[in-house]
Amino acid sequence: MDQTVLFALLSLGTLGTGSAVILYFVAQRFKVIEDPRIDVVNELLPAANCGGCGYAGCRNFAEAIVKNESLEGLNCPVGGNEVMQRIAAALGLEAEMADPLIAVVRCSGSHEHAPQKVKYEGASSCAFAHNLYAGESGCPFGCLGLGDCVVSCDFDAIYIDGSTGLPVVDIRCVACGACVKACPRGIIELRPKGKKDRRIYVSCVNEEKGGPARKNCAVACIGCGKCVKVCAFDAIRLENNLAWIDPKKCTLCRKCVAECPTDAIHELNFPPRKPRGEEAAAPETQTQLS
Amino acid sequence: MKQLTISGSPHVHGQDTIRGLMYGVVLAMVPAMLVSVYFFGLDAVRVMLISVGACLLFEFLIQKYLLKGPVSITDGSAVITGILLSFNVPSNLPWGILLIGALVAIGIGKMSFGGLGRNIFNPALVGRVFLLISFPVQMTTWPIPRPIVAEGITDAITGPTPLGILKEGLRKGESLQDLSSQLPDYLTTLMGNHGGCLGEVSAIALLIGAAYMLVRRIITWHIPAAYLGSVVLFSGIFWLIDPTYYADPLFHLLTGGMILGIFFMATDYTTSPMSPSAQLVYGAGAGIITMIIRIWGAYPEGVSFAILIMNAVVPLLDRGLKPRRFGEAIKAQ
Amino acid sequence: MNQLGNFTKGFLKENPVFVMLLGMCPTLGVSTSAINGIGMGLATTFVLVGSNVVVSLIKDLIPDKVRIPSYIVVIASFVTIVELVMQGFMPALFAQLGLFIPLIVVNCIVLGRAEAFASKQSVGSSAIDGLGMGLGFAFALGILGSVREVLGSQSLFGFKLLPGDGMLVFVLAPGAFIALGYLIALIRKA
Amino acid sequence: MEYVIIIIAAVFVNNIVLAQFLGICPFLGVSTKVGTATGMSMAVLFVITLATIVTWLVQTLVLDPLGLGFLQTITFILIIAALVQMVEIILKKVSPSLYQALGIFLPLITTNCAVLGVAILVVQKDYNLLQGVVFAVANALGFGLALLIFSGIREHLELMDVPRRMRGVPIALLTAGILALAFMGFAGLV
Amino acid sequence: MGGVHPPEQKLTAGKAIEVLPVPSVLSIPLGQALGAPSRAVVAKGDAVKAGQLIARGEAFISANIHSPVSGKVLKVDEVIDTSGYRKPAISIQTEGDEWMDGIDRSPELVRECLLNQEAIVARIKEMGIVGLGGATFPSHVKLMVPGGKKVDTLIINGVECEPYLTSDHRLMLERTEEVLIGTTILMKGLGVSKALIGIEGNKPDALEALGRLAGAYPGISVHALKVKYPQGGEKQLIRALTGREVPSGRLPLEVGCVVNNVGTAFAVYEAVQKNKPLVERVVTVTGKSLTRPGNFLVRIGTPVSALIEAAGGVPESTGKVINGGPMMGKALTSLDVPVVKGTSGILLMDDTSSARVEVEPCIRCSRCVSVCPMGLEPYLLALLSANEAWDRVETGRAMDCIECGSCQYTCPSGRPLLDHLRLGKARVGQIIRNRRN
Amino acid sequence: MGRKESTIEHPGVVAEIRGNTISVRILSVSACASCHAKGACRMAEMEEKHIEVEHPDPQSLHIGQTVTLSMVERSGHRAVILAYALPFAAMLATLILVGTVSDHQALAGLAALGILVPYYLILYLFRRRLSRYSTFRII
Amino acid sequence: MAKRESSFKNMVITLLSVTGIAALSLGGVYNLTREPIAEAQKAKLQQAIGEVLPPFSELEEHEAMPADGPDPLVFYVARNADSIVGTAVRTYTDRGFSGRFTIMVGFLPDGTIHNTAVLEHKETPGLGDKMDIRKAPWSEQFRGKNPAEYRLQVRKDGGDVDAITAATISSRAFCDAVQRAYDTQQQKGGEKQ
Ligand SMILES: Cc1cc2nc3c(=O)[nH]c(=O)nc-3n(C[C@H](O)[C@H](O)[C@H](O)COP(=O)(O)O)c2cc1C
Ligand SMILES: Cc1cc2nc3c(=O)[nH]c(=O)nc-3n(C[C@H](O)[C@H](O)[C@H](O)COP(=O)(O)O)c2cc1C
Ligand SMILES: Cc1cc2nc3c(=O)[nH]c(=O)nc-3n(C[C@H](O)[C@H](O)[C@H](O)COP(=O)(O)O)c2cc1C
Ligand SMILES: Cc1cc2nc3c(=O)[nH]c(=O)nc-3n(C[C@H](O)[C@H](O)[C@H](O)CO)c2cc1C
Ligand code: SF4
Ligand code: SF4
Ligand code: SF4
Ligand code: SF4
Ligand code: FES
Repeated sequence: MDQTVLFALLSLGTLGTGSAVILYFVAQRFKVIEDPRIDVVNELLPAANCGGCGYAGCRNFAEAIVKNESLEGLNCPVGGNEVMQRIAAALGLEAEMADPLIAVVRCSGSHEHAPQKVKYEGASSCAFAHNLYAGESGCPFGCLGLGDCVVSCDFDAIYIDGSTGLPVVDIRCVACGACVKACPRGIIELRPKGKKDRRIYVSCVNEEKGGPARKNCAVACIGCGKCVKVCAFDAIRLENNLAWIDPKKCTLCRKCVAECPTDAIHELNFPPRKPRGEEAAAPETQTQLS
Repeated sequence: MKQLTISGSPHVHGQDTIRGLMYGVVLAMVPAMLVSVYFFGLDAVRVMLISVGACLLFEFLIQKYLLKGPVSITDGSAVITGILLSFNVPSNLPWGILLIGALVAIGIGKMSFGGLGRNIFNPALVGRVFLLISFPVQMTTWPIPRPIVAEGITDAITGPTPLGILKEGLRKGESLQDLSSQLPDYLTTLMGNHGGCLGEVSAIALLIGAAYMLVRRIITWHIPAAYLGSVVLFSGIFWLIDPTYYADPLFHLLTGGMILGIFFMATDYTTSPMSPSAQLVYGAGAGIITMIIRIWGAYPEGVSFAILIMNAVVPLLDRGLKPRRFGEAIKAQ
Repeated sequence: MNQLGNFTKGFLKENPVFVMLLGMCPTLGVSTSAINGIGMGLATTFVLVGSNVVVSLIKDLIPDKVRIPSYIVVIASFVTIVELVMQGFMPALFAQLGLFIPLIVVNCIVLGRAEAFASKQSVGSSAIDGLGMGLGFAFALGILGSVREVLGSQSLFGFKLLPGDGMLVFVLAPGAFIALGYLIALIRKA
Repeated sequence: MEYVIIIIAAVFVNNIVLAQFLGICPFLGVSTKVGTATGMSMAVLFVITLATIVTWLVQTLVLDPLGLGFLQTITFILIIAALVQMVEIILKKVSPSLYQALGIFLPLITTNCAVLGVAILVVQKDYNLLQGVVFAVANALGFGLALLIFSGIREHLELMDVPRRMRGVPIALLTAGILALAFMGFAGLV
Repeated sequence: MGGVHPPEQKLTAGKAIEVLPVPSVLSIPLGQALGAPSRAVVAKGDAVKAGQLIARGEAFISANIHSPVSGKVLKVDEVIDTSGYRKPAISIQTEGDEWMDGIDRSPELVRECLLNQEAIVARIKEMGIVGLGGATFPSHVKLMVPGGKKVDTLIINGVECEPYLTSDHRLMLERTEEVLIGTTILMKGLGVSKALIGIEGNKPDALEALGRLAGAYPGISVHALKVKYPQGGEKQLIRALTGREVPSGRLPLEVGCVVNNVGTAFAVYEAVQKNKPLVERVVTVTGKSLTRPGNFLVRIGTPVSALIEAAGGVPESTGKVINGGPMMGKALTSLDVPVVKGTSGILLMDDTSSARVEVEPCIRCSRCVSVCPMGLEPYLLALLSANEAWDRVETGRAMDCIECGSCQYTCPSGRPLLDHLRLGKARVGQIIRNRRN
Repeated sequence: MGRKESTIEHPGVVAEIRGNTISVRILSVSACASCHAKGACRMAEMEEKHIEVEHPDPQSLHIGQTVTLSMVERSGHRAVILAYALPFAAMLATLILVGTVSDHQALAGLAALGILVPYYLILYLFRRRLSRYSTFRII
Repeated sequence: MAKRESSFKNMVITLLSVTGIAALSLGGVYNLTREPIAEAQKAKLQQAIGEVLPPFSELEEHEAMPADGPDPLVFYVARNADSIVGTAVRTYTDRGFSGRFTIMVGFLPDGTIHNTAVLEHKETPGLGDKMDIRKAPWSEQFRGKNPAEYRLQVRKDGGDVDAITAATISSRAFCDAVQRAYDTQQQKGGEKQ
């Protein structure tokens, strides 16, 4: 054998053994191999890093899923059931089916219904305006229209409608909840999307008594309680002069909508109403009930 | 009574506006512009027009078509960049190169960072240094000033800048005394009748503008004073050590765009620090780096590089040298 | 993923330089001209393919805890081979690429591929993966090199496109950063 | 004087990051927090110095006498990898609390191309040990300087509305480019 | 350090204090003083006399409220406050002008104070005196120096550095002796022998008037101060007069000072010497287009609209009505809101003069840094606040900001710096409170 | 009011609870791994470390919970000085000293490496003192 | 096949064998490339000498210290039969823009410069590197000049050499190197040492 090769063999061999010894001790203690399933799960996640799942980012969520060994209570709102199912399949777990949610803006104090009384100038920030004053219409609960929610949305799913001055949520919404956190007035709520996107909700968060509420806004909930009475499913709760419809109980029968004297209850994506008296027999209602 | 307006306090606003300040700077540069036209003739006008026009145009195009945001070319900042860029090039620079300079200044130096107020580096200097390194020949061929009144407009002859003469001479091993015959005297450098960029020739015109900016409080004294002071100190020490090899402080101050740099470029708001103490350090640092480059570096003048380097340190200075906080000096009794 | 996909993803979708931002040092350091860039890219490709193949061959023989050092040895061997061969047969290019040839060892693309791909896949797909990634790297370096060459010296692959000197900055260090910055901005999905 | 020249050259004129393109990954990766950047620079200073001494000794005491110069790459990389790990083990043994504090404060120090590159350069330049160490220290300082300046800039830019496409790596590269441009002013200092 | 100099606009400096007629209905908010709201001790339908206690301040930092008029309690309910939110308040229908017994309403001077220290503090507390310099901090609390602290100086704040406002100025001119006697009482209440009265150099008449009489009051000296805003800020004033700097996050007590407004001194005089609770105050009603701007002695609870009526009615061009001065005052959403103890002025501004300038990017001109009297970096804090980097807002000492508005006033880019800072302060305050718990 | 100091934060997972001492697992990643491509480039540069933290209310935590550790930045700097800066200085000093005295380069190099042994030994002797400095909090 | 367990023995064995195999194969490759590498290095020198001198048949090599430099110059005396065709001098300068560069200068027996070639340099690409004939024709001006009457200085310094634009420093250094070669050649270049 060539001398050079011999030397090479010797010195590299020594070195190799040396590093083996060092690495043995290193490995003994703290070398970790990240659970490869984290990568798998991470790949399946939508990489929106929006935090809607309650974790700092998609990867943290993936870690949590793998560590948890169960999908209970874990949900990626962006990917929805589809993604959760795929993750479940990949990990051999059961996915919980979550009702898809969507952000709902509970204020109808448009320029028309709640006329502007004062003009605001200053930082374009609802949070600041909320600390400063009651709002341009005078309603201390209503939307300030400066779009903190819009800024917070990573999905461009919410925008301010110029004609009403109110935010509108569109179908891109993945229910990440960022806007809910951003709104200083707690106007936005995540509610089930509903079958065929049909939803009924009280579009107001004003807790004032009827009089004052009405004074600032024509379509405020005045806490009269008529809807509570008319609801056959005990789905409506009245607290602090404000009605709230529990989506778990609501059957979308739409009785309350008609009953509300201020039109504060909104229905979305329903077919036009049939003449009065027939609605109890409407086929949609039937399917909803079953 | 109309609708009431509501907003947080304060409910009144001072006189200063961006436009007011920016056009104030432009006004302060007018004397130097006039002198440059006097010395370099129509060429100076050509260079200034192309430079300012190109800066405005590129800013407009980028804001409108690339960033698709509001267009704010009227705020005056691009005009300043344009004028300063033209002040930093020789008057015979081909227009193509000038366009590249403007594109680099505005496109790379300013808009890539998001535009006014967000850039780290002085845009005009980014453009200038980019050109200097890219086109060393064209950027260092200096026409000799020939007052239009005296000669009319002819093809200019070229010649070196005072600092160029100095650096070359010293490299050849000549002493300052040998060189003094070639170097312009102080009066000439003060008035501007020597080779150089448009804006580095006449110290007096620049000083008039600087005084105007100081009086109108467009700029504060901190950066210029520290810059000036450190240059004088640094060059003074070396001059005292060996006056045959090191030029005197006044020579350094009056040549190589030092005045332009000190008062118009080191003071750029966006790229200079915020607190007075940080401004002093910034100015002093720029002065020292300028002198290091001038004395030991390859380039005869170092103002542009020094300011750019200090620009990079500004975030650290801002972070480390805070304004004196109320209640900090005197500990609780 | 099919073999073709394995091969092509390195070019744009998972381009190691433009998209994954790996191996920045050689990318910036040797892309002064198109030829240098491609030369470096090919050298890296050789190391990638070679080490990927060997790693996937021996993957089951290696205990987990010495995986990394073993891979390093394998990779370093291939690098040394490239070094010796280039020195012998392409001395001019070797002189140009200089320090960056031995530094292929620490190029994250190489170790990353060995670790993330070859240690799990078959020999064939590892080779193809290595080839794809390597060529993607070469492709990126070639593009950056071309841009810098065209802007910096108004030539491409050594052929003068226009008389004159071009913008020297692009031959020098600052131009490398600036050109790469804009290329990445251009290619990334905004 | 000789050492002064080595230091000025390595820190300013041929800055390891801005002119030689070594250690770009950590430069782009860690440099968003000033505190971390200073810590990181210190750690790199130590590791580079240590690695330079060891590799120099190996080169002059083992490789050169045995005519094994061609094994440089492979031995250096193994040595450096092992050294970095060893420092960690020792620290952990010596003072767990120190080790824990570092764990939170700093990213891991790795065998990146800066460490390997400096070790190889020292040999290439035929430096004796003292020169080599001075060179290594100067380069580490240059690395630290670049990292520090850059972390400040990045921290600042994070609050700015940088255009979407330019955010992150592109603007970082661009800034590095302009910084390199500015540093060219030091050309000819040595 | 820092400061700006906005145009002074003291239109009403020469207008003597007029007594405003008592309105027929008043509403008196329960949360007038800094600290916890007071609790109503009257109910709907009760008859009250002027000066009668109608709400008691029960918390440590809280103040009593007395009826400013005689009449009947209409309701104890909510009214819209200055910001448009509803706050609890007592509404009273005026009937006659019958005062509680023991209240001396004659203009006669009572120089000698016979009460001892505790009695003075107790009287001030009972009479519901709060600081009239703007913060409405219950005055008796300031006089109760906690053990271990040593106060050696009382400072009387006659700076009135806000443009437009002149109520303190008039008070110093027209009730000079009363202010001085009030000061002596405060000194006694605090147990100090030294009082410094600080007045900006732009009020030479007040300086002269007080200076002339002060000689008769041992320990009191009057000082002219440089004209700049916010010279009247407590910490700035203490430094200007004593050279001491209140450390960040601490009270003036820390440097042995207590600061009171001249109006407070006057109210203390009336409370201690005349047994009169704080039921009226001097309010400047001003604005460039007002026909009859002036200084009025107003009962607390009077609607702002009545006040403006007395000054000539709301001009057509009015765009903003401000409770306070242009630098620190609060814009009103409605003119139905009542005057409260802290109302020092009502300022009507045109659309044009109060409109915010167009917001442009910060050009880092550093003007805001150089004018900030607290040595903060408003541009940075505002930026951090907009980026929701609350921890850095906190380490940047946003909580030191006195909300003087100098930064926003001076910013050439028209940036809403103080808006962002206020938000930052609110959030950081919350975070700090959470951390404490 | 305690003034807030700059802190460093790091996510971790509760691994063990022993009385009031919580052991938190953190993943330390390499410098380059903070770039977003770590998925593609994951070499050995990831390590798990265990950090011991005192917690007043261990009941509120459970094993596997994600927590954030926070440490005052200053103790990070101090750790860097002890772990890296001082040994570096010792190394350099020895090298120069031995190098100039003996004029034997290899010897100087070996001595410089050798000085690390006593240095770390000293550090070891002081480990109890040192542990006082680095304090972590769970937030 | 199952992964091997990470026992100490296994690890040592694995690493030993991996490094062993690596060493063997590298040694092999090294032996294979040793020749070509040496060839390549020699070829470069040969080529340079060929470029700067007229055709020759024999070459003889010796070193000489210059009067004003720290390191020796290398002289390659070329002969055809017995007559000296010329001498190639491997010379250097430390006054380059980026430090030392080495060039080869070929002198005819009468001292006339036949040609020059750049061996190694670190001058700036695009500026200083124009002294390399492969980059620019600048160095052609030296051909056929005899430093006895041709002043090896740039025009700026009063010589006869046109400097490379914007690279006067490199040009000056180039002249310095050529001058050193000429001087040394004149003094002791002819004879062997
Ligand atoms: C919680 C709190 C406690 C205070 N305690 C005292 C005190 O004990 N003594 C005192 O002189 N002032 C005290 N102050 C009042 C302040 O020093 C200051 O006078 C008040 O906040 C109004 O100041 P301004 O009008 O400058 O904002 C206290 C203030 C606050 C908010
Ligand atoms: C920016 C600023 C400006 C102020 N200007 C005045 C002023 O001009 N006159 C005044 O009496 N109080 C002024 N104050 C309030 C004082 O800080 C302090 O609270 C007051 O003098 C304390 O006295 P009081 O408790 O009797 O109100 C100002 C406060 C701030 C924050
Ligand atoms: C980045 C950079 C690289 C340079 N490279 C060279 C070079 O390779 N050769 C050189 O002579 N000068 C070089 N220079 C120096 C300048 O071009 C110098 O001004 C010039 O050599 C002297 O001016 P002149 O040749 O125009 O008379 C360089 C300067 C810089 C900034
Ligand atoms: C006092 C002052 C100095 C300025 N100096 C420069 C300058 O040197 N270069 C430049 O491009 N713009 C300058 N500007 C304009 C503007 O601030 C600059 O382009 C910003 O850096 C753009 O963000 C200056 C503006 C002012 C007010
Ligand atoms: S609208 Fe709200 S909930 Fe929907 S995606 Fe946007 S931020 Fe998330
Ligand atoms: S819904 Fe809330 S956050 Fe959105 S604009 Fe209205 S007030 Fe602002
Ligand atoms: S930051 Fe606060 S204290 Fe400073 S100037 Fe602005 S408002 Fe005044
Ligand atoms: S005054 Fe305005 S523009 Fe100037 S630094 Fe402050 S915030 Fe920026
Ligand atoms: S490639 Fe150089 S540090 Fe990563």
